[in-house]
Parts: sequence; C-alpha cells; structure tokens
Amino acid sequence: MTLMNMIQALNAGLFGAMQADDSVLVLGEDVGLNGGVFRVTEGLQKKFGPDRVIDTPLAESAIVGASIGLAIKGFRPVAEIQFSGFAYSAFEQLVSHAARIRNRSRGKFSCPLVVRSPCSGGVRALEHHSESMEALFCHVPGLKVVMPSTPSDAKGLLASAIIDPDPVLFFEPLKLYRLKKEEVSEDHYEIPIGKARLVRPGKHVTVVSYGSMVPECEKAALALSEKGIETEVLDLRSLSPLDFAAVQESVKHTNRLAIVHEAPYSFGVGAEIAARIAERNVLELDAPVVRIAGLDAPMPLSKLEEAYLPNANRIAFEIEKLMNF
Amino acid sequence: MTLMNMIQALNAGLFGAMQADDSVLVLGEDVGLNGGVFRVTEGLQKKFGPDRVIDTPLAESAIVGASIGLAIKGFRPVAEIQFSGFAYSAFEQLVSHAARIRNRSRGKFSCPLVVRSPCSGGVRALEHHSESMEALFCHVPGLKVVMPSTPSDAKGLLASAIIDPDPVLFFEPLKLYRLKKEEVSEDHYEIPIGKARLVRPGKHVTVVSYGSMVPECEKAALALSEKGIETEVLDLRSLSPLDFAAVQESVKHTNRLAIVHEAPYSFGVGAEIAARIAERNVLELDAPVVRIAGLDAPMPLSKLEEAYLPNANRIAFEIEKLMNF
Amino acid sequence: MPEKKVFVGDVRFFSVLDESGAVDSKLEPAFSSDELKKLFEWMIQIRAFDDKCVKLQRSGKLGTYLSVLGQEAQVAAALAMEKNDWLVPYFRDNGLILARGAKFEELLAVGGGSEWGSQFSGPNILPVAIPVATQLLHAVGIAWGMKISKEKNAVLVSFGDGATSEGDFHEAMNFAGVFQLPVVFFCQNNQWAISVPRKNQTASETIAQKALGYGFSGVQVDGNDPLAVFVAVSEALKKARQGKGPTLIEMITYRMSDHSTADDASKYRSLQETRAWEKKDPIDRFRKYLKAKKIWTQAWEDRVGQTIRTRIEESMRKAELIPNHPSTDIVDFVFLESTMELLRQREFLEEAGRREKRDDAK
Amino acid sequence: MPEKKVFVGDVRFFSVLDESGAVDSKLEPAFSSDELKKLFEWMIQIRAFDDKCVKLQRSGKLGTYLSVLGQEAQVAAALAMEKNDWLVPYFRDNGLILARGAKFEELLAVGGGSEWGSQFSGPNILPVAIPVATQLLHAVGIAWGMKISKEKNAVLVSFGDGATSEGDFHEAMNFAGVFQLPVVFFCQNNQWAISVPRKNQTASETIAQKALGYGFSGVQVDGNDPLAVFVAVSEALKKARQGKGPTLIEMITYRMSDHSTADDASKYRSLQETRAWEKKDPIDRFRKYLKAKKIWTQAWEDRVGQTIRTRIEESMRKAELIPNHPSTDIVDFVFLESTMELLRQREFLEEAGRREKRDDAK
Ligand SMILES: Cc1ncc(C[n+]2csc(CCOP(=O)(O)OP(=O)(O)O)c2C)c(N)n1
Ligand SMILES: Cc1ncc(C[n+]2csc(CCOP(=O)(O)OP(=O)(O)O)c2C)c(N)n1
Ligand SMILES: [Mg+2]
Ligand SMILES: [Mg+2]
Repeated sequence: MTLMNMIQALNAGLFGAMQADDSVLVLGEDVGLNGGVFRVTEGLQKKFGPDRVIDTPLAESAIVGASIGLAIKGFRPVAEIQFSGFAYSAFEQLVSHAARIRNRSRGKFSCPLVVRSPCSGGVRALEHHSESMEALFCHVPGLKVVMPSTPSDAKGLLASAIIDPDPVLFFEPLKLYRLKKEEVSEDHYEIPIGKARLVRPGKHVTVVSYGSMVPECEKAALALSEKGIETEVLDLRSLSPLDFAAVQESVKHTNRLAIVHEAPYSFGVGAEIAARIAERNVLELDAPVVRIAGLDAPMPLSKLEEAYLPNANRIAFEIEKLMNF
Repeated sequence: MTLMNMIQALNAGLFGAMQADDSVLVLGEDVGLNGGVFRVTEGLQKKFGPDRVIDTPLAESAIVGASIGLAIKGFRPVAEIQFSGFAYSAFEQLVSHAARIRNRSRGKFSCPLVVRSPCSGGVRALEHHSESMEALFCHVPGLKVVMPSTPSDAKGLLASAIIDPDPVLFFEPLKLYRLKKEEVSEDHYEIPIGKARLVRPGKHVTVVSYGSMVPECEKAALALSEKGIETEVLDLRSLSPLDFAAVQESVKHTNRLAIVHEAPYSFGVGAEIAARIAERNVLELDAPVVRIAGLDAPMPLSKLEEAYLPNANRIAFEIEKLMNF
Repeated sequence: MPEKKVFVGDVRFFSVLDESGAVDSKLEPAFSSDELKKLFEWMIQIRAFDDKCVKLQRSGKLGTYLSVLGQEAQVAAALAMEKNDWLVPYFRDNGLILARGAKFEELLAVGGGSEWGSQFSGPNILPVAIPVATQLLHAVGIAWGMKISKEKNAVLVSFGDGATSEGDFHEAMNFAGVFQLPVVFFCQNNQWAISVPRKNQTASETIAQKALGYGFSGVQVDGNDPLAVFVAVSEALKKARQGKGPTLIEMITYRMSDHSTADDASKYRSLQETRAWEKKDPIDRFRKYLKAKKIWTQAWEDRVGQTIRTRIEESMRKAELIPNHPSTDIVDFVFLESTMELLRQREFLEEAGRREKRDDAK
Repeated sequence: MPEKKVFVGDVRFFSVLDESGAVDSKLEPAFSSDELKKLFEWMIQIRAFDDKCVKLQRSGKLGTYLSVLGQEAQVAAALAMEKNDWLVPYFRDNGLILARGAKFEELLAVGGGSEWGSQFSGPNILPVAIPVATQLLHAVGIAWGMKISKEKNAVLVSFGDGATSEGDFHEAMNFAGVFQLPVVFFCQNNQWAISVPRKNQTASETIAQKALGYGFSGVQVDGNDPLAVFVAVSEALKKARQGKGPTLIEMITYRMSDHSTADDASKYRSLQETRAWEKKDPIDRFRKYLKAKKIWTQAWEDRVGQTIRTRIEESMRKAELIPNHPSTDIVDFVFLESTMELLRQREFLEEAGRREKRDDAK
C-alpha cells in the first residue's frame, strides 16, 4: 500500500496496465513528453516509448476515431481528451462507431477502447474546462460511463475499464485529483464496472451521488448525523450501467432518496435514478425524491461557480427538508 | 385552409417565414436545387435565390458553425442536417457555442438559429437514418428542442422556432412526413414553444408522448376506450422547455402516468418527466409511473426495427397492466 | 532575401487506356490474361449485381440501394491488395467488396436489413460506414496498428468526393502524414455528392492536391480506366507497405445512376452531362482493350455473365433462407457481456415474442 | 497524353524588417510617424499587460493566464482593420483585442471570472473562443453574412498552429473557398501547441500551403516583424473586401512564455531554442527600426510605458470595483426569455442568497 492522490493512483494504474499487456497504448494531446496537463501520464513515455505513449496532433475526433481503428486492429487504446468540454467533436466517433461496431458486425469486430477525460468544476477554471456532461454519454447505447471519487476506486475502475471488451468513458473529477491521499495497493486489482460503493451506512435517508459531489455528501452526512439524521451515502462509480439494485436496496430501508450531482438538473443522471424509483419502488417512498444538482445553465466562470455548484450545506439543508416532509 | 401533409406544411412555413423576413436563410446539404432529400425545401431556391437558399458542402459542423456566425451577424439561419444521425459532428458547435453565446457575452451577442433535422424510425431506413437522440440536446443548457407530430403543429412550431431569439433544434419524425394530411392554415400562426397539446382527454390514465409515437398512443387510446379505459393523451411538442405544468395537471386527475417514446429507455426524455413526478407529484400517483420506450441498444436495421419500436399494441398492453395495478 | 518561395507542389494525372481502349504501353501493367479476365469479370459482376439490387429495391425486397454504375473500375483496387491488407469501404463500394471476396448474399442481407450480413467473407473488410468520411479515421487507426506492430501491410480506405469536405477527412489525412502511416486514401470523385456538383464541394482545382497540405503526395487517375486505377493503387500500397507513408488517389469517374433508389438525379443535373460520360464507360473501354489483346470474345462474356446472374439468383435464395434472427439479437450484441438492464430488456423482448405468438394463435 | 501536370502551386515567405531592424524599402508600408508610434505602443502595452496578468495570477487574483510574449507583432493586424471589419479572436490575442479598443478592465474581468468582461469595447470583437479552431466557422458565417448583404467589409479570424489540425479548420477553409468569402485566416504559428512542436502537428512543410487545398492562396510572413504582418494582413483584408475571396496568412513567430500560467515549458523544450528566438524579439527589432527613423527615443518609450502601467493599475481598481454580480446572472442569460424551470431555479438562487445572508448574520 502507498499513500496516493487520484493522479498518482491513475498513473500507477496506467503503468500497471501497460506493463501487463503490450497491446495497451496511451494517446492524446500532451500525454507523452509532457506527461499530461494534469500529470496523469507522467513518466509513461519514458518507460514505454513513443510508440506506445503517443503525443497526437490537436484533433479530438481523430484521437477517438484512430483509437477505434487501433482497437479493431487488436490494441487497447487509452485515449485522453484533455478536458471533457472538448469531447464533443469526438462525439460522432463515439456514438456512431465506438458504441456500435460490435453490434453492427454482430460481434465480428469490437472496440475495447477507454477514453479518459477530466471533468466537473470547482477549481475556477476557464470556460469549457469544468463541464459535467456525463449524462449525454449514458444515454448512448453501447457506451459505458464511469467516474471514480477516490484514488483507490480510480485505480481499480481504470483497470476494469482497460480490460473491458467494450468502450468505456472514464471521467475524472479534476477537483478530486489532488484533494486527498489514501492508501492504495500497488498490485493489480479491479473494481467492477456497474457496482456502487457504500460510502456510509445510514437508516434515515439515502443519498446517491458520484464524482466530485461524493465528498460533499459525506460532509453533509456528518453534519446531519449531529442532528440525529443518519444518511446512507452511495457512490455510484459507474453511471452506465447503473447499479440500480444498490439504490433499491438502500431505499428499501430508508424510504427516502436524494440524488446529488453537479451536472445540470434537467435530463441528467439524477433523472434516470428518480425515474426508475418512480417505476419500480414508488410505493416504498415516505417522501418525494429530491434532486440536488447544478442549474440548467452553462457552468459559469469562477465568480459565480460556487453559487452554481451544490455543496455540503445545500445538501444538508435539502435533506433536512426531506426528513421533515 | 389547405389539406397538407407535414412536408407540405413545413415547406409552407419556410416560404412564409422567408417572405416575411429577409434575414431568414435556409442552408444545408441538397436543400437548394434538389429541394431537400425529403422535399421540405422544394421550390425555395427558385423563389428566393441561391443567396438565401444555399446548397452547402458536405460538412455538418460547418453548416452549424457558419450558421452561428450568420446568426451573430443578424441573420436567422434555418440550417438542415440531412438526418439527425449525422448531427453529432455538429455537436460541439451546438453545445459549446450556439447554446452559450448569449450567456458568454451577457446578451451582447445571440444566436437565433434553427436546426431542422428528420429523426426517428419506422421507415426501414439505412443505419444512422432512424435515430432518436433528442434527449442529448435537452440536457444541454441553452438549447431548445421541439418535435411536432402533426402538419399544423409542424408549421406553427416552425414559425415560433424561426422567430425565437435563441437556438432551437427542430426534429421532424420522418415517419410522419407523409403519414397523414390535415387542414392547415395558409396564414402565419405560431404554436408557442413550451406548450403541450391535449390530443385526447381522458380520466383514467395520462399518456405523455411526442413525435412518432403520438399516433401510436392515439391508436392505443382508441383500443383502450373500447375496454372502458379512458386515456388522456398529451403531445409534448416541446421537449425542452418541457410543459411540465400540463403533465401535472393531467396526472392530478388521472393519478396514473405512462410516458412513451421510441428513444432508448434509459436517460431519455421519459426519465426527466418521471423524475419530476417523483419529486413534485409522487403523492398523487395511484400506481407506479411506466416508461414505454425503445431499448438500450442501437436502432436495429429493418428486420428487427419493429421489435425495437413501441407500438399501439404494446402501449395498450402496458396501460392495461398499469390500470390493473 | 525578404521574399522567397518556401513551397512548390504539383499533382499529375495519368491514364493507361484512352477512351477508345488504346493503351499507353509505357504504363501498361504486366498482367496475365487470367488477371485481366478477373478484372473484367469483377466489373460485369458488380454491374449485374447493381442491376438486380435496384430491381429488388423497387419490388420492396431491399432497402434503399446505392448503385456503383459508372464506377466499376473501383474493382481494380482489389487486385492491388494483398490478403493481409485491410479494406475500409464506403457505401458505394459493392464492386470492391465483392471483388475482395464478400458474397452476394452478405450484401443482400445488409440491404435487406440484417446486421449479420456485415460479417463479410474475404479478408479484413470492415462493415460499410454510412456517416460520410468517418471511416477514414478507422483506417488511420488500423494502419497505425500495423506500423506499431511492424507488419508490412497497408490499409485502403475508400470514399467519395463529398467526403473530402468533412472534418474527419482532414484529421485523418493529417494524422496519416504526421505518423507516416501505411494507408492509401482512395477518393472516388464521381463528380456529385447527391445533388452537389464537385465544383461546389470545394474550390480546389483537384482533390488530389489536398494531400499537399499534409506533407504527402496526391495523384489523379482516370477512374474509368481500370488499368490506371490498378497502377495508382498498387504503387501507393507498395509505398505504404515499405513504410514510405500515405498517398491520396483521386479517381476521376462519374456516378451514372441516381444517388440512390430514393433519389431522382434529373432534378439537378443535365442528361447531356450524363450522356457525355456514357462514352467513357469503363466496361466498354476495357472490353475494347481485351478484344485488341484477343482475350475477349462475345461468347466468353455471355458465358461469364450468365454464370454471374445464376450465382446472384442462387444467392437470393440463400438470403431468403437466412433465418429471421430472433428479436433478442437487438440487445445481445450491445456489449460482450450484457448489463442487468439489458437482460431485463431481453426478457421483455422474449415475452413480447411469446405474446405475439399467442395473439397470432387466437 | 497519358500523363500531365494538373496542378502547380506555391507559397512565398516575406519579411520587411530583418532581425537587425533594417528595412526592405520596396515592401515598407507608407506609415505616418503617428501610426508607427501607435504600433509600438500597442506592442509594449501588451507586454506590460501580460507581465501584470502573470503576476496577478500568481497572487491568486486571476485565473489561468495565457501570455502573448513573443507574439506582440499580432497587434499589427489591428492597424490593418477597418471599423466595420470583425475580429474573431482566440485565447492568445489579448494584444490584438486591446489594440482594437477593448479595455484592460474587460480582459481582467474575464480573467477574474466574470462573463460581463466579454462585452469588449472596440468595434465588432467576438468573445474569445476557448475550444480550439471552433471560432473559424463563426468567422466564416459572419463573412458570409457580409457577402449576402453586400457589405464591403471583412473578417479577421485568429488562431494558432495547433488549430490547423482540427476538423473545424478544414471545414471553415473549405466553405470560405467555395463561397469566396471575405475572411482572412490569421494563423499565429508560434511553433508549439502546449508541448507539441509544429513539426509533430502536421507533416506539411508550411502551414500556408494548406490553403492550396481549398483553392485560394496562403502566404508566410515573418511574424516577429510587425511591418510584414501589417502588409500581409492589410493586402488580404483589401482583397477580401473587394470580393476576391479568402487568404491564409501564416505568421511565423514563437511562444516565448509557458503555454499558460499552469504550464512548465521546460519539461518539453530546450532553453537553447527559446534563447535563439530571443534574438528575434519583435519589440527590439521594431525599436531599432523606429530609432533609425528617428521616431524612437528612450525618454519617449519610458513615458509611454509609464502611462500604460498607470492605466493598467487604474483598470485594476476599476475591475475590483466591478460589483460582484448577483448569482441570478447564472440563469438570466441562458435565453432571452427564461423558461418556467429556469425561473424556478432563479427563485432557488435568490432564496439561497437570502439563506446565506441569514447564516452569515448569525
Ligand atoms: C455525415 C453524413 N452526412 C450526410 C449524409 C447523407 N449522405 C449520404 S451520401 C451523401 C453524399 C456523398 O457524396 P460523396 O462523398 O461524393 O459519395 P458518392 O455518394 O458520390 O459516392 C450524403 C450527403 C451521410 N451519409 N453522412
Ligand atoms: C478543442 C480543444 N482541445 C484542446 C484544448 C486545450 N488546449 C488549449 S490551448 C491548446 C494548444 C493550442 O495550440 P495552438 O493552436 O498552436 O495555439 P497556441 O496556444 O500555441 O497559441 C490546447 C491543446 C482546447 N482549448 N480546445
Ligand atoms: Mg461523389
Ligand atoms: Mg501554437
């Protein structure tokens, strides 16, 4: 075990995967010599050479499109999109090809591709550098979408994503990159895609979240606990496929559900969870579901970023309201 | 009033808008001399000339990106994307610019742009020609999304979209293009964006739908009526903004809700409606919400298209189940 | 030296056969008569298949069909390819796909609406890409893979003149140039992209010259001359396999048919133009050449044509025999391992199937 | 004639001032001394502003900052523009944006995190586009609008060498060529795109030659020579305004600073390279020229420099005075008319604001 922040854990994960399997490649803008703008790919090119850790020209559609070709040819590319706000020009390649090649060819060809990308806000960045558009990818059949919230989950999920025989979008909440360190195993281990993590058990209310909002939910839960409200916090880790069974199980004993994400409120990941509850577990609810989310507005520049983002205070406030329902 | 199918109504709408306002332009692939692959822009170039009805090179990002520039410069471009399955390469321009220019410049610049595009399945088309990815656009702050299901709505919504000071995605379910004719006024009229249409009143259950599934819901309602189940059918017409007030009002008296769309089940428009009900009207439900939707799989080629798409039978079946809950 | 030339580039055009079938012996490839016969057979094969498919579409047995009519010399590219090369085709490549070994029934299956058809026989053929120009990047990726694993093969990626306007064309060409990838960009400039003529697609004098912006060479060939197409593709593939990087080939040809069975070209182009191109028909021209070489006889062509038509008829029967695959195919190939939610939806499909059967039985 | 050249194209490079400040009198633009002074002032203005902003970023008062250091000759483009022309800038254009009339406090506001800053003073300046190359299409659209309404103006759109790899660059260039639009593509080739050197960005010998693939001309200029930049931009804008179509200008320069305040260029490029470019400093060179023309004195430069620094300090006070706009700004500019849902969210913001005040009061 070593104390690592999320960047170090991801870096270790990439090292391990490349060492274990020659077909794993890393490519993207500034991932080679520079080691990535957040240093996630630091040292990889030195170790594995410029044929396996590749600085590409500035072209997101090409990064993903060429990776699809590499995947078809038998490689396991781990492509980086420098910020998730720049993934849109690769959208066609992801939606129309990466997600469909297996189906289109009835399994003759497949696309074991990982696209890593920093996401979410909270660091007062430039426009387009703080986007939370994960729900877009969740709606696309054929794509998997994961987002870790801790260093050790980051490493284990990345291992699963690289081994996965199908395309995985791997979002990294950049606010959490260096937020905290924890003990992470140096050995290979996998956190299965599609399994949520019970962050904190509780009996009064379930809070489902993921990514950058998980630490805020934990803080809120702590504060609520002092008021006698025991919050069960679930970190989804995978957004598609969703571990809905875990949500159901929790709601079955808490009978109250709040969903927290920083992405815009409408048509987000929270909608899907609330909808499934409305379809499958509505009779178990003692109170309405509540979504605590970003606003239906572009992520503002830094001056108003705080007002836009949910935080522990707001989460605690909304959950208290929910408990008083 | 003249008997028109949806294509004719849209064509008449474009004629009217171009005649009324010199700043309205039509551009896209094959929209000029050829009149569009579905004939929606037939005759426009002849009438308004090649400066206002423009055949562009084959490049969707450019069609939308240049339209944004035209809109900034004071024009009202009505861009066509030949099939909505080819809109993805224009995604970055839509999400990162069309949707944000007003906000980015605090109202100094704006983007009164309409992007028209045929969508949805049911006509046994080639791959990528039957996509229903409207929910992706709904999640993007700053975009409006509409989808008519009748000729007269098509014309009235198009008029509103063209007059709208902000970008509007205008999806046209191609299965409905020639499905039926109805009396449409030749005069200018507007169907406001954000207002649902009560297709059929009913007291036992509410069915919310839009686009290609509206006629199927009507058929199902007819069949159910014979069994004594009176279905209230709502056609959303606008997906973003949603007329949630209309949904609420209906559910208040039926206490049962089904949502029907052909887009994939998970993370779709149905999720948002079900979620809002779960948040705001859960106590008024006598039964769980049900979503009747496409599958979480790519739209299949024609042999399996029917199995993929919801239809009147399936809708009636699910609603009966819901009534028996 | 305040002013200087920092770049000069050019593009050459060449043909081997002229319109009368006369050959430029300096450029004539050294083919055996079997190879020449194969080329001719492939050309009449696609013409016959196109003809059949258009008819099948009219009678509702096939979906929208895109004919190769006029572009039959595309098949010459298949002759230049080695087994371990890859073909990344576009939607007007049935001639090429068949020549590389795909079966009629496979193309009929795709056209008839079954994904199973896209498992083409013949080595290393990707399913057809419908979104224009997107496949160029896949070709670049495959070629990149070859380079990384030091394979001495190459990728041929095919597309139309319209495709050159898309961003993906540019990004693919640029990556291929930067990484010196073994890929041949085979542009079938058939003068039209649905209703948009070549001159409105780009202001560039030739499409071949676009390669100059990516640091490699472009060449224009008479695309109704299968020998010229062969020579160009074969040189470019050889160069690619030798690690000398990519080439852009502009094959000048003409789309003699409507864009597709859903299109009516008379709305936007003159009969006169089409007539003028009729005279350059690639099959006629090649027939004259073979005749002069004493390889062609009418009897031989009749016999070959007959065989092809019989095989097409047989393949139709086979295609009709292809079972209507179960509706669960819809969800079974989304991922290698289905998710919980997909398994739930699979059950729904099975139940719906059973319900239908019950309803039918009533 | 089986083989022929079907295209020949070239690219010229030119400069007006050499590195010693000596002038090529044939190409020297006829400037008044006021104009020359203005050019120099603009250059030292951006250098001073950059310097200040990097410091402000270090002390946490500004977000990530991108310096123009080394590319100051960009300001010459502003001198070539007319009032009704449009400027579509990229993220390393503060020199140009200021020269066109934007105020320091506006740039400081954007950098400090307020959207209000993007309402630049100065005629027709779009907000800075962050997603690389996307703004080229907006420029094309604006130019198209000018053409349709028969205005005799033009658009200057600015971008880096890295931007030329994006699909949007290609699609913009192609549309501009096809529709012969009044737009000047102003590429500031500063040799780097973050850590990727120009030679790994594209295999093309020059960036200027990329224009050849779109049917118009490209030209390379010494981008550390403001006179050469002026001549090139001014010729291209004139050509555009006359309806003679687009031009691609490649301005050869160098990014002397890190990519941004978040970057450390020593990780990927040699000090040696940077040092070599120091000798070509655009301000030094222009100063020598002005001195030879007897326009420059140290006293004058000191005075001008002092004035600029004072104005920057004043603008900082102004920027600090800019009210912290209400949180409801977040939702109020999404649409001209807010939707019901946005109004609901607006109420939430107001309530949250009130709650915070209450909590603070406790
Ligand atoms: C991205 C995309 N946009 C639009 C279409 C619709 N479409 C199909 S074929 C075609 C024209 C293609 O022209 P070209 O590339 O010259 O090929 P050709 O059909 O002439 O062989 C268009 C616009 C598409 N398939 N993909
Ligand atoms: C589409 C997109 N991808 C990635 C980035 C991140 N990024 C910002 S600047 C930059 C390099 C730009 O290089 P160049 O175009 O040469 O401009 P320069 O910074 O050298 O002035 C990158 C990769 C971005 N802003 N947009
Ligand atoms: Mg064509
Ligand atoms: Mg650069």
